[in-house]
Amino acid sequence: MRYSGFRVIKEALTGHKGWKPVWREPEPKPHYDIVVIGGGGHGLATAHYLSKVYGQRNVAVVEKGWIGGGNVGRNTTIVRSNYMLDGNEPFYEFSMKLWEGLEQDLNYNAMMSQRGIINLFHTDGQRDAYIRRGNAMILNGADAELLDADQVRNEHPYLNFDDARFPIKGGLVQRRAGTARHDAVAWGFARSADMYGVDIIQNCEVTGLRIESGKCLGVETTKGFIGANKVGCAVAGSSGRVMSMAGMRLPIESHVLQAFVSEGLKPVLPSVITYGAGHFYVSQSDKGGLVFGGDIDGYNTYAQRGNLPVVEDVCEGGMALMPMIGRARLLRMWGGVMDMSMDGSPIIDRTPVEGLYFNGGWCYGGFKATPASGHCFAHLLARDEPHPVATAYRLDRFRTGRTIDEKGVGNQPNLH
Amino acid sequence: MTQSNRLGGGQIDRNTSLTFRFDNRSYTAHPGDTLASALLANDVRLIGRSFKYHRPRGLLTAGSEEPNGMVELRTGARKEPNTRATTIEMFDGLEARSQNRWPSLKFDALAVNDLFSNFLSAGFYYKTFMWPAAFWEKLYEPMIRRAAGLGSLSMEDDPDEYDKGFRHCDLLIIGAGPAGLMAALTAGRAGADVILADEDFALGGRLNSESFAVGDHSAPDWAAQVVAELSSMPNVRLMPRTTVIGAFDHGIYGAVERTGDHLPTLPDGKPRQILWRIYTQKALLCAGATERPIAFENNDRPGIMMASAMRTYANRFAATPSQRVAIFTNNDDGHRTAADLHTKGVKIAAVVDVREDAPGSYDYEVLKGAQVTDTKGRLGLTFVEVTLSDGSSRTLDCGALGVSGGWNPNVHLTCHQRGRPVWNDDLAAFVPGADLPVGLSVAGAANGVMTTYGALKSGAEGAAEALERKGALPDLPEAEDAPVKQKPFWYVEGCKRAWVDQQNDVTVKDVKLSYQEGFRSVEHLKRYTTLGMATDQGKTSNITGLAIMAEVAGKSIPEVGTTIFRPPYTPIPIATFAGRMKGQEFHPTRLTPSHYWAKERGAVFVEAGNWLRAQWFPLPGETHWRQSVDREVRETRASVGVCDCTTLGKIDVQGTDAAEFLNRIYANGFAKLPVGKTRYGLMLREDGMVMDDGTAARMAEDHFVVTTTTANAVSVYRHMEFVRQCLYPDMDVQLISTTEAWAQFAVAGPNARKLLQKIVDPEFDLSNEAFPFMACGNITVCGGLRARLFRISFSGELAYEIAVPSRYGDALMRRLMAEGEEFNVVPYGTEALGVMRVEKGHAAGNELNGTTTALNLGLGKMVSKKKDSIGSVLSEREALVEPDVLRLVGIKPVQPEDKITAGGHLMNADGPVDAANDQGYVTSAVYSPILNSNIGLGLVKNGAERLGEKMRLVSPLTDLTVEVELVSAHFVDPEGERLRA
Amino acid sequence: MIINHPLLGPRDASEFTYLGDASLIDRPDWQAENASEAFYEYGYLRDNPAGEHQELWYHEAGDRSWLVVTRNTLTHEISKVELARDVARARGRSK
Amino acid sequence: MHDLVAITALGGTEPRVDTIGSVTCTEVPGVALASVASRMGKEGKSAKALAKLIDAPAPEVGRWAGASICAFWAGVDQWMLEASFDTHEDLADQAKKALGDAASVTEQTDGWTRFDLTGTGIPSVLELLCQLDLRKITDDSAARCAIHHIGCFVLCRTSESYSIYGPRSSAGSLHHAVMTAMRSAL
Repeated sequence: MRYSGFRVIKEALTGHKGWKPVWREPEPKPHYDIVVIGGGGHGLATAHYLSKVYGQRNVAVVEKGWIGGGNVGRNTTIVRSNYMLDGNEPFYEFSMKLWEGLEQDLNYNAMMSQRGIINLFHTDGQRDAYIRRGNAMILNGADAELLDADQVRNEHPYLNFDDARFPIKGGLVQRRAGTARHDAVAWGFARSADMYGVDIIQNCEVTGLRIESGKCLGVETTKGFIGANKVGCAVAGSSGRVMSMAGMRLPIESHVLQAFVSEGLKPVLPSVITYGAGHFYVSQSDKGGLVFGGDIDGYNTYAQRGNLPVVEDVCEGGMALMPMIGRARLLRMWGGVMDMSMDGSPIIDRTPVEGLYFNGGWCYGGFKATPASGHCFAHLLARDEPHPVATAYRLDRFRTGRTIDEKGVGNQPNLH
Repeated sequence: MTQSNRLGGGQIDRNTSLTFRFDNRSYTAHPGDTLASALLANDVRLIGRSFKYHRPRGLLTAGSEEPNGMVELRTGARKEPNTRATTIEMFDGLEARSQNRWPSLKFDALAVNDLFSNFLSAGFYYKTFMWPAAFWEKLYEPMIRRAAGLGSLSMEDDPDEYDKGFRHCDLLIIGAGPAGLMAALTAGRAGADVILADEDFALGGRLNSESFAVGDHSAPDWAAQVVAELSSMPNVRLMPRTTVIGAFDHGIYGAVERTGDHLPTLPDGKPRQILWRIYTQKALLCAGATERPIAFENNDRPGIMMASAMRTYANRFAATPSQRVAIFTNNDDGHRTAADLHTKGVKIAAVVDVREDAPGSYDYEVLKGAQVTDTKGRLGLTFVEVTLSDGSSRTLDCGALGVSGGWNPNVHLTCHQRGRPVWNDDLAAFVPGADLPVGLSVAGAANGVMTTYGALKSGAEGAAEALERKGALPDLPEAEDAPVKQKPFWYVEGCKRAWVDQQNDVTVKDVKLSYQEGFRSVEHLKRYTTLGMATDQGKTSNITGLAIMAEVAGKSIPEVGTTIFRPPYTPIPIATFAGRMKGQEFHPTRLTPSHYWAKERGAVFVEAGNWLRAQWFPLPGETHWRQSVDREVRETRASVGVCDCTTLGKIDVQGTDAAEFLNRIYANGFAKLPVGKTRYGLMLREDGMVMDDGTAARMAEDHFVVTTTTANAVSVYRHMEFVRQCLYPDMDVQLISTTEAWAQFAVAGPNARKLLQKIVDPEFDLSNEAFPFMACGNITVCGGLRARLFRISFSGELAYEIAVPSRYGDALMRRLMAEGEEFNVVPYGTEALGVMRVEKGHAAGNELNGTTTALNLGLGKMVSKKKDSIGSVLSEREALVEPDVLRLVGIKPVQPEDKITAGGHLMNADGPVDAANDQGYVTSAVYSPILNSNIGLGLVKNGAERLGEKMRLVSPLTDLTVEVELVSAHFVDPEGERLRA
Repeated sequence: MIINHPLLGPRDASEFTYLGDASLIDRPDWQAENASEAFYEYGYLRDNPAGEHQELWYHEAGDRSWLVVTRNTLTHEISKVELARDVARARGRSK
Repeated sequence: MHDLVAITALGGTEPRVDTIGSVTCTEVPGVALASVASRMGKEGKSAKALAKLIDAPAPEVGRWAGASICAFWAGVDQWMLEASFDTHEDLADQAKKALGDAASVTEQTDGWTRFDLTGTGIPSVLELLCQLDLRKITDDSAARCAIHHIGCFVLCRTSESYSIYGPRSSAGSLHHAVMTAMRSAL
């Protein structure tokens, strides 16, 4: 069913009787060409691109709960391509371009809002690093602007310029960055994939990988065995759990990232803002809530909840940066389990098991990568070779030393 | 204006009158009122507008679960949007305004949305606004955003203070209703350390709202008497106005005490709120229950409220929404409201009870087996339409309707660690499940014990069990113990625009549409319709939504599931979580020993981590920082300069294995360093990247003083402790940080020795022979003050670092300045320091960026392969030793006046400028007043082999392209003759 | 969270700094034949279990002890806290 | 004798004294400090020597002991010594003499600044500053904790007298934190 303004009006006038379910509720078939484990943003995007771009229609997505229930449904919805390193920037810029055409591609309004992002800096060293990054962005075809303190003040007069412990010296801006309606992204990809015939199977938990003679033959699930020529794993925070079924240890730890939303407020923030002297980033949603977050809690966990010290740390950063939000109330806090990799960058690669492919290590930056991750994973699954913008995301880069470490903190996942 | 809806009795102080303003009209109230009760007493029913359709809204409840009655409280920088009128304790001069309406509450232009509601059904925005593509950003989205949100922020900095605090107790009791009071009494009398917290300003919970007796007292009097006894116990801490917001791991509870919200103005130095972290052995949740509504057509008009709220307003606050009210109920508790209001003299139009077997009344009409099917009244209820059991219709004139759909236990905190509530058929409600946060138990209505006597009993038992105390419980007073009689009833058949979530405008129809479109998981329902996502987090709506979903799905409610609850229990100001850590107090400020002196000299300071360091020292007449910095560099190199370098980390390493320990943590060797000598040390992370650099001075055979960079002092110390305790637990080595203990100054320049000789006591020979480059030792200065001297140089000049106990740092700096006058001594700041280190080609923070190896920095030979050291093995991975890895080089513009930029990228002299042809980047750039040129350091592919090559430095971000030449990084004194002089 | 420090008793986890899996104690022999592979695995691969996890915490705002905490990553329940130095010795580390 | 004039951690020549309500906060610069860490395998010997030096058994975990020279527990087999600056400016040297090769001794005098709180109601101030379980504090307690992100030691001398040690460079921030808590609580 195609969505349009006309359709909305027609349904409104006829009592909304014509709306159909956005996806089917199929039972699994015994065998598919490709089974994607994980009905989150990346898994559903993979299904969409597999079917729409790579012509793979005999595909299933298996999800242990309800689709979109993982990190795609519990993030701060930021979309940006302001990366610095060769391995990353082409990929994220590719993702940005997919975001820019996503609504038309999906026939679903994911409310991509290119409100811009500003990363503030407070020291000369940070400025130098942002110049390097901004230049890398431009050299890769993305957009970037450097603002000095006065220009920042002009655009964001409510920031703390007069009583700041760490004065704002400027900011790196990407105007094309912004936010998207996170749930709608999952639903849009799911709806599209479903229309192309992909079976989206909810409440179907993978309990094992059937591997014989070094080849993956399919997945054991709570709904029985499902055979597959190829199995792609896109389960974010659960990467360790699923890949251990193939006997693999990963360069990944699972950590919780908390996020927060305030009560709805009339518009106050024009863009996404990232504090450079504390753990705080924020944007305002279409509904008016301030959506904000900070650092991960820092300890290995699979529990989708965090603790008070990080809540306080984030709010301290917020108050230090923009004390005008003090009387806005924090409405809800939640946590998502992040697949924190050893260099802060993701992995999209084959595995030592034939027919088993891995997509993970997104850390807390998976949302913005959703379209490109799906596209590149689909490419890998369909063609058995990496997509040109994802060639650096190899599993063996830790062994060879070709790590992609934007923050320069090394092999300690909770520092990325 | 008179309080025309004020009743008799209640717990308000009628002897005192308070004045308040709502939407610029003045009213009166009494202490003990909330804003909500005062508005009702003054016959104000219309208080706000809903989120989406801008429907007129009044009060639904009398508590913190309120979805509708929200206002902007106070004015100016203290304006608080979205404040529930039901929780605002009245004070004199209170000022509040309605929100989400324009131009006025009564005439709201966006109420037009209500007319188009058919087009604005659940999720409609996902299906449209996509054409033409550009219109979304430019037209649709800005429109949506402008309409969104409820209240508005002042945009001014919050002027109030907030505190954080920490309390410990044996038993935290959450909620001071009948269960909580009885629990506190039980635990308090048993001698346990108890905290009793309640969100209300009056302890007593529901007891304050009821007319029945507890023991020989009225319910409120009984509560007051218990509170008095508890107040007298030193082991019991009462915390009224305190909301326990979350149950966190291991018995830690977050609680917010509103210490100042009920005051017209805060006393000096007092906080508005305190965020308490309460550490508990055990906790008992006595949070009571929340009455739930019934959905029927147009059930959202001002004047329609929960029956229990109506009772609270009448009994506790002596206020009624109208002099003529009706009740719509599915249970006996609704009748209690009717009886209480009748007693208070309010006319009961009728009690509409869905049950055929409803109890009757001699005082007013009870319509059994009847349902409310519609309501009328644009800005406030005027009458309700009722369908009687025989199918006929009837109209009831009334200004208010009390609705009672049964009670939901307040299980929220039991779910904060992902525990799931379980369905109880008798109550037709979710009650706490078995999987509770460790140490938490539940009593009273929160645990599904719905009678007053039951609550008292379960409170007493709950406390005793939590404390594992056996023996007799306190005597329980006699109290109401009527069984729950209700018929589950969620919504009136056939209703469409019947509100489920009143704030977010989610109707029965929306829930059904969600199901129709396949959003059938509870989470999908919530996200698709926004049910339960408003500021009340669905306290009065979630269960109704579930019930409707269950019905259309043909499942039972527990089969459909439940949404889980997340902290905080009620919304909490962001400022409260921040406490004092804002403004200048965001992080502690560390001052150097010469700070006060530098301030006198007019130094400009810069943040270096938490330190404030002098950045440069402007002289009169210098108008640009470069003038000061250039002068500091020139004069230091010409004669002598002094710089406070106390901020460098200093770690005392002692023990018989100290040298071997340093061998492990540094890539280069230390075992053979003689006593009295200092060595540069390169520290790697285990992944082979450079972690830090510094010096280690061997003060004795078993004693080293190690320095770290300012930025890494803390992480290097932690790393060294890791190596000591976790990797080499049997090494005899002891570590202690001494960064703060010593004021340390760099004295650099050709006259450095001469200057020092004037203050170092004469028995210490500073000659080049006696105290050569890299020497170190304990000395005395100025006539016997103990000091340390290190002959090390960051600037490339003849230089020393001298350290004295910190308290004398200020005096020593002044002395150096005085004694140095004859050499024109100059103090220099971090900028000049940075210029000189670039001139000398020393890698620093910009080069030690965590992605550089020793090889990258030109220090590859320092990584000893003859010993085990952290990072040595992984530093040899294939990609880290390839021929074209980045190498540190010097960068000079071909035209000396050309600017160069740190962060600029380096491209070959010819060929395309793009990412694929990137050759490296500039890490540091300064102006060298010695070379009269801009210079820089950079990392360039195979750079060591490319010295002399011309390249293009490009910085499209700052619109710069410069022709540069790669040169040796050692711009000044490459042979090191000066520092050995 | 609360970490029950073996010497100091229960302390708020916010006083501690987290490092990671306690396998970081088991630093390979730099002279072993497969040293580079062993260091790669030591440095980069993790069990990352959903369940009991032995992990290293440092009492930064306390006595500067490194601790090995056995904690369930699903429930956060802590079942054991030991001084890392004792664990290291028990695992055969010395000088 | 040298002729350099010391300043206090708060930058004055005289210590700062503030009284709010029932509590007085006094800056105490007249303290000499030295840390003592037992050498490997000499833990018993160093504890004994320490006991002799302070004329009391070496303090257990979380305690302090002594009189003219006090020691408080700082870590595993580690203590901090405190004594009057006027009489023990060379405290580290004295300690080294007493402990010999049984322990490593480090001069710490100016690593720290000390504020003494005296009066009634101190716990209501401290509960706004640190996470310590104040119910369990006795007059021989010494505990490390964080106050407004500053690593500190809190020593209880009597129920109406506490000492707070914080890093010298952060003296201003620590003093500000104590003052705001006193104004808030008292």
